Amino acid sequence: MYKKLLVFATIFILAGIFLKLYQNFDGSKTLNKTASYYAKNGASEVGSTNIVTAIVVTYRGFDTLGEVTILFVAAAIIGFFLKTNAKGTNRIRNLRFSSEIMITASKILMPIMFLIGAYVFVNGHLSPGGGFQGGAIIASGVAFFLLANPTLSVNHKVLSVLESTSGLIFVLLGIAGLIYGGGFLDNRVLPLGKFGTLFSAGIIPLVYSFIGLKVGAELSNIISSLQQIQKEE
Amino acid sequence: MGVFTKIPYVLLGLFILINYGLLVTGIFRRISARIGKRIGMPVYQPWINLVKLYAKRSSVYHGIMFYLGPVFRLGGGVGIFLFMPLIFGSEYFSNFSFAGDLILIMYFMFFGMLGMALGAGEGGHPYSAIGISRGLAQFTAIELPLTFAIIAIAIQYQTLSLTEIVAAQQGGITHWVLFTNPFATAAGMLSFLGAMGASPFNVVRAPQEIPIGPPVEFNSGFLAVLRTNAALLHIVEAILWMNLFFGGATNWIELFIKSFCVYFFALFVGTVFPRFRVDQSIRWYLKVPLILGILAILYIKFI
Amino acid sequence: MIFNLLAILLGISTIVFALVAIYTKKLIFAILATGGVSLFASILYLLMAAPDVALTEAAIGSGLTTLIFLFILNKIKEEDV
Amino acid sequence: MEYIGLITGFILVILGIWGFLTQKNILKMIIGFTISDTGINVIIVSISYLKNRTAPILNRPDLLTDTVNKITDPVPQALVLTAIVIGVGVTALMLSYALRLYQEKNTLDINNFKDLKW
Amino acid sequence: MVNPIHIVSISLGVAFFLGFLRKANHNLTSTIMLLAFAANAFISAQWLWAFIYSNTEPFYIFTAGFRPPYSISLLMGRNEAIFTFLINIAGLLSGIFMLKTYLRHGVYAMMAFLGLILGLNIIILTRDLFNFFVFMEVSSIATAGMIILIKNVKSVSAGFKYIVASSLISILLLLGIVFIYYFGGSLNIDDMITNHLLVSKGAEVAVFLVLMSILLELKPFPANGWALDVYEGSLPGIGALLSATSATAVYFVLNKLLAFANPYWYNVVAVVGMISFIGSNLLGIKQKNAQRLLGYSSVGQIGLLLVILGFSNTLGEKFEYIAFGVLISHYLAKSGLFWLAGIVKQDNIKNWAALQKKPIFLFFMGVFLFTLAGFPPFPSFFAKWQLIMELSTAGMYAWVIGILFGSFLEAVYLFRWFGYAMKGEHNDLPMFELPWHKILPVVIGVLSVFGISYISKDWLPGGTSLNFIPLYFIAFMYLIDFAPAKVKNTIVILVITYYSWLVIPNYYNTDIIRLIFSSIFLIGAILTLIPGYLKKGSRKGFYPAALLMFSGLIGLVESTNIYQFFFSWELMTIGSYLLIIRGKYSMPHAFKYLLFSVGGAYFMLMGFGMAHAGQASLSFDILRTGVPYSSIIFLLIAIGFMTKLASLGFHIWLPGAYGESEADVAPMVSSILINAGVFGFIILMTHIPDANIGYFNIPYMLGWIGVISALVGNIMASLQEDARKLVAYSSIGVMGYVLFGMAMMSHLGWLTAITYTINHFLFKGLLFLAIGGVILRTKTFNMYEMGGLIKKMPWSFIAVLIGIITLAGIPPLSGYAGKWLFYNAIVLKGWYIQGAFIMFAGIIAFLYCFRLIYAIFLGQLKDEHRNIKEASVWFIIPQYIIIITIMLFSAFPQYVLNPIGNWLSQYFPNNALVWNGSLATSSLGYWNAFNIMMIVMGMFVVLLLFLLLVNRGSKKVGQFDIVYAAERPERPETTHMAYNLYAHYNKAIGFLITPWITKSWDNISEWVNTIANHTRKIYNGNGQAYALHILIYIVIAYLIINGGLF
Repeated sequence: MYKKLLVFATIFILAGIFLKLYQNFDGSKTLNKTASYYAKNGASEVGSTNIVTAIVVTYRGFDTLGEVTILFVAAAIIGFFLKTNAKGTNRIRNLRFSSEIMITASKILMPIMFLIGAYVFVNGHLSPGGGFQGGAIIASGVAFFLLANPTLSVNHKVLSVLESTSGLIFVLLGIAGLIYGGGFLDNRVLPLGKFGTLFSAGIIPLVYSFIGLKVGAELSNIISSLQQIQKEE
Repeated sequence: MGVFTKIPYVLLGLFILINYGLLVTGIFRRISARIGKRIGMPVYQPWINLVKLYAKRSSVYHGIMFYLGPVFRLGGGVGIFLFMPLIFGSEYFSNFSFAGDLILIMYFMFFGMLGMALGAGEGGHPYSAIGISRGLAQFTAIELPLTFAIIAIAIQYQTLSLTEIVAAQQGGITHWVLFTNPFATAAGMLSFLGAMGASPFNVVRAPQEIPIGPPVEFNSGFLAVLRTNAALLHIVEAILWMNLFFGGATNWIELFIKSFCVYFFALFVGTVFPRFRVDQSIRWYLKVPLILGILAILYIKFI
Repeated sequence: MIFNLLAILLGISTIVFALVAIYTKKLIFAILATGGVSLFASILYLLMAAPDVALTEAAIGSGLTTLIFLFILNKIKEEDV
Repeated sequence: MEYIGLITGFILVILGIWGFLTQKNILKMIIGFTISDTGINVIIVSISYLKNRTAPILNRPDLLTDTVNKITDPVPQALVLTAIVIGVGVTALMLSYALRLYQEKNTLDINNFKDLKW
Repeated sequence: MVNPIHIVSISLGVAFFLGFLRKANHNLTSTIMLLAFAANAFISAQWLWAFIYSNTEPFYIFTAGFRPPYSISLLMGRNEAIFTFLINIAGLLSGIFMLKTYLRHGVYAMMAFLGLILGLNIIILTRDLFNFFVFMEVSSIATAGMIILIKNVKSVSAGFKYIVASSLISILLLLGIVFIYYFGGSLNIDDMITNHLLVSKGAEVAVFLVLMSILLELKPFPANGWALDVYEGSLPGIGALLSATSATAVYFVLNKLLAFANPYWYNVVAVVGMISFIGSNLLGIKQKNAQRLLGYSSVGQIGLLLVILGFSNTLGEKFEYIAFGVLISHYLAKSGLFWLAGIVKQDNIKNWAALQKKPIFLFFMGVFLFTLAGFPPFPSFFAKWQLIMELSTAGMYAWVIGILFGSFLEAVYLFRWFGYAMKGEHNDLPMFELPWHKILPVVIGVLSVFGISYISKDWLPGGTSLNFIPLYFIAFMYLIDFAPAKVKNTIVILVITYYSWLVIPNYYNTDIIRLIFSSIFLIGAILTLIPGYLKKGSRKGFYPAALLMFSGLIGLVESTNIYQFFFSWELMTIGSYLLIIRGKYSMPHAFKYLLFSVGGAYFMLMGFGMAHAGQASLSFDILRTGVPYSSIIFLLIAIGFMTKLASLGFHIWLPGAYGESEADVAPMVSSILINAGVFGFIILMTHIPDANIGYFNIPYMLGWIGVISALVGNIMASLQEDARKLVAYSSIGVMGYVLFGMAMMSHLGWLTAITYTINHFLFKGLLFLAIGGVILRTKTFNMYEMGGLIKKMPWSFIAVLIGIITLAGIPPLSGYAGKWLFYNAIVLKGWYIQGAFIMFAGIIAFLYCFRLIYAIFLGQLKDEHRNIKEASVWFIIPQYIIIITIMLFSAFPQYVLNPIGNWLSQYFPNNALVWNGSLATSSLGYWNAFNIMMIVMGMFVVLLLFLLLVNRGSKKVGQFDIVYAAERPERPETTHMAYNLYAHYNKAIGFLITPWITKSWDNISEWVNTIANHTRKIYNGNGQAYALHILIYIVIAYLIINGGLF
């Protein structure tokens, strides 16, 4: 009982700290220094309509690189972590076949999901969304497919090759930025093109699509490895 | 007078003292017998023993250290004699007192005891070790009050050389340490009992304690040396105490009388008190005489 | 004005769903409640003029996290049967 | 509007940490963690909101001129994007840990995993 | 020069490339991974080289081609180059170390490992706050992955606790970063620092959150349960990686971020560090598991680093040097020890005795432990010295005490562990196999420790003045350690003679004291090394240890300033510890010895620090009375020397250390080592003549301590059964004399003390050598089991006889000179009561002298010793050289005492000793050594001749031809009474010497252990509880910093 009290007291003081933060928050009226810079010459320098994508891919492209490494490392760890545990009980589980609706719905929805995913990460620099969101949609598509027919399984080899190639290309694009453009991951390798069109804002679409592929492959990798162990047992 | 020219006088002094020692031992034994209502042996008995012993020859010994035992013992006695002035003021009978001083003499007292211990240890006799450990332990306790007394005197007269101490005590009885620092004399006299091996503290050589004491091991020639030393050591210690506490002697007669009185102080105390065990004597010495010694020093320091 | 009202409503429902997620006994309801929390959050983002974030939150936050949770739950429920 | 977002965000974080610390079941702990993660994201987005301004996507021509006082702050939104994905990565890892822990001792109670102590 | 960004592209490119080779054989993939690490290491090495040698200015990397506040910038400065180099090298070496695990686990594990090293590299390089957060997440996820390389419930639960804790921390970190962005307007660190963006009240809390989460990432003491479980649960290789790299990287980030926080954060960091340093070291004492112990030690070291960081502005430009010294030794030693743990594969620290199967690994472990504990010649020694000096100049004495107390606690558990490893029971422990990829990193670690200590030694102001020649020779001796003992012994003796020929003469006319002590140390060394010829085989490890001790000792004499003095003092401690621990049962005693020496050394260091405060120079004359607190300084340094002098209260290590060490080590350690304390006291007292705290005077107290230790030492000696313990206790007694003499602060007092030191050196060496020879022959050291050996070992008997005569101070020999001087000094000084007690102690000295010679040599010969040979000739030769010196010193003391007198008169002018010829007269009495000797010898010879003459024909009596108490003895045991010889003494004053001091020291250690035991209960193993600890830590810190909630 006293443990709960202790936790409550600590949380109460933590709330006090947050309250202090909250009180000093006065809802700024204008954009601060960095944001106004992005607003003013984001479009001209990077040429992408969606400024958030501009920040994510070029201005703070290094973060996205870190981001990709996180997912990559997480997928690697989960892959090696769950794959090699031979300890689990290995009796074959009676697979409950998914209902009729699931199978037909998956046949119809699957292509649309992939299409939406591709659309999202291809013109990430135009409309909201980008590599991560597109990848997530593709991954949920794959998951939906796996749920629909549990006996089939996704070929791990293809997925990891896809993942590695897109990762490598992303790094190469970064180095290209270093050689041609201003610095590592600079998008002025390709011409900025006309503002608002598909082929504009330098290499952002390329970068984002490869990130999308990579994230999609990774997440489906994770899901399938989770799915996998179910099947093995 | 050079060192070598002094030797004959020193030997002469030694001869006189040995005879005087034998005489006094004889008288000592006779008086204690008389106290015990016995006639006692004739006064010249020690001479006879000595002559007999020196005539005999022992056909057996226990190794070189066995020899060194009596040698060290007598060396201790003679050592004290050599570095102590007999007659104050006389050029001839102040022996080698100029070379060493009071501390050297104190060490020679222990020198004999340690030598005897080594000798007896080497002797085949198992019980000699018991005797030695008792003797050493007891003697260390005896030496403590003496040290306090000597330091008190050293402070009083700001010197460690015996001749100067005696010089400071000249001129009438009131100058003796007996009066100037009674506590020191008391501590000194109590430790004199122990140093003499007189009755309350003679468990070490008492024949009843150990069926066969060192005298049996050391027979004939060895015993002769030991006997001469016994005689010499006691009288020399008496003279030393005399020099320290009772104003030394300016001529031979004064020397004989005073040393006789100091000597017999031990006799009277001895015959009255029973014999102490060693740990009792150690504990006793660490009580009364120790306090007296400390008082002696404090007495000097603050008065 | 209408947006503030809607936002307050959304805020309260997210908090309610969060409480449900923490205190329900059944794990399945907890996971669905978490999905709900992240769904309401993504709608809140829309109100706060952040479409990118809303899409991500919807796709990843509510979609994938809940999916992984369900897989794991399925795996664990499988074990103790 | 942003005040509402901020409050909800803070309350979500507090609830998440409370759930995290009081629930015995490991999965409930992870749920607590996810909730506080979502809470953080709400806070970050509510910081970027400026009163009656549109999203930072310049699809309409009128936004191109003097965009400084027309769009909300795009930077926190970029940060949130990364934060969400990090949240997913960490949650996936925690869940696989939970699974392995479950396979080891067939229980999900955190108090059973006390082998390493002192 | 390669653009540092390529560290990123290489590691990421290789990680992704490995994705293709999932199925390829693992040898190929692991080599590729190692190549990637090598490339990274090369890049950072290249930059490091450029910065150090062609001092290029820092290189800014702008990602995405835009100016920093609007894009992420990385900086490759000198510090960054050092840190990235350390991290990449650690990555490479751990990769090599864990090659087998990676081969087994395949590509995924390698990707995670690459991710971890990449994350750490960028954490150091990045100048952007959010980027730091992202790559902090990368490294924490990768670490979580690394922990479970070893598949058992412990590692998985440890991993879970880790991920729980780091996710809680990252939540708060993210919150802090976002609000810093809100208040500050930009995420770039340089931008924040240059134009002080964070001024408003709210930013205060945001900065608090960020810095607090980074501090928590560094595992501060009460809130680091999760970290300790990780160290214990994971593979040793991973433990090395974590302690060496991730802690270092986050430490560097904290250093970066503190720049933009306001100044009071430096104190917060220092307080957190100090609590962590002392707390984790205290708890380390109770650790039984090796890896968990290393975890506690690494948390402690990070705590120390935090303290240094906290004081970076008080330390000024020395900060970099100190931080680097401590960091590099932590980095190398910790990874080395973890790798050793990986090789030995033993959990319980007691089973590390398995290392004895391969002594070279014991050497490695020793090097790493001594580096950690801050002993010379390793970098941490220089760093710790400079730290204490700077802190005491700044007057931060409380902090100095804290640091010293913490490092003492650390020394406790480190060297207990070393003791187990050196001396534990090892033949039933499994032999550990030694694949090449496990040995290589350890070897590189050791070499780099020596390399860096070579480089870092001359960065310090006084550093260049240290003479390292003896150390190079010791290294050489270690190289030829396989050679037979006889060859090595000759080499060592020749070198020492050459060195003494080099050193001693130039003291001849200048400084008599240094002449005496240098001759004692060097000639004493030669004498005690001679018995070494007796040993067969190659006697591994003896000669380097002996040389270490002797170089330390002679270094003391040669030192001109306190820095050299302390350097050689610590060298001597290592050497003597390694010598003492060689004895069969000497482990607990050597451990006690080391603890006392380390404790004493830290007292001395504190004293030197306080003396040095405020003065620029390091020379001895800063120890003047004019300096403030001069009496406290005197007390501290005096305690330091008293631990070496084994005066009462600090003596409990001596009987065991001298008793249990090897036969020829005992004289070396006892007669020579103990004089170091005396030399120290001489230097101390000549510089600070008088010191009194409050109303009582310290030298007066020292006098009383000297008296009591003399009394107790002698009484204890006379009641010992073991010969070596007897002689050891007598050392305490004699040193009590010396201390008393020194404390008198008078001409004669010092003259006595120095004569006693010389005498002690002579007769202690003599006695220990003789007893060593006897014990080697009789194979027992209990005196009552010996007896009557005079018949078989006459030479040893004569040596011991002369030894005890000198010791007891009996007239003809030089001992008497000491005694005579003593009486004069006492009477002149006026300390009568103490004087009398000291004389009583002197008289008791007779007791144990007699016991020693009687029980061993006199009395009856035992049956088993019937055909025993004389002690080996190698023991006899040095004894007789010493005897000749004693004879010379007794006959002509004036050649030694006169020059000492002249030297002394510059300090104590009045009532010196007046010499003419051989007659010395003081104001009290006179003493003519030569005459006394002649007279006594003459008398002696006359009497001996007479007796020999009288009994010329007598026959020697057989052992059993005697009769006593009417029976004939058959068994020798019955006739040799040597057991409990002074029983009545025990009865009379036994109560005085019951060993209550040893009991009180045991109580202290008992009390410390119980505290450690209770406090470590807070780590109850529950992951949730650990998360709660983190939150409580943050909350309390907030309350303290903010002073209440609002």
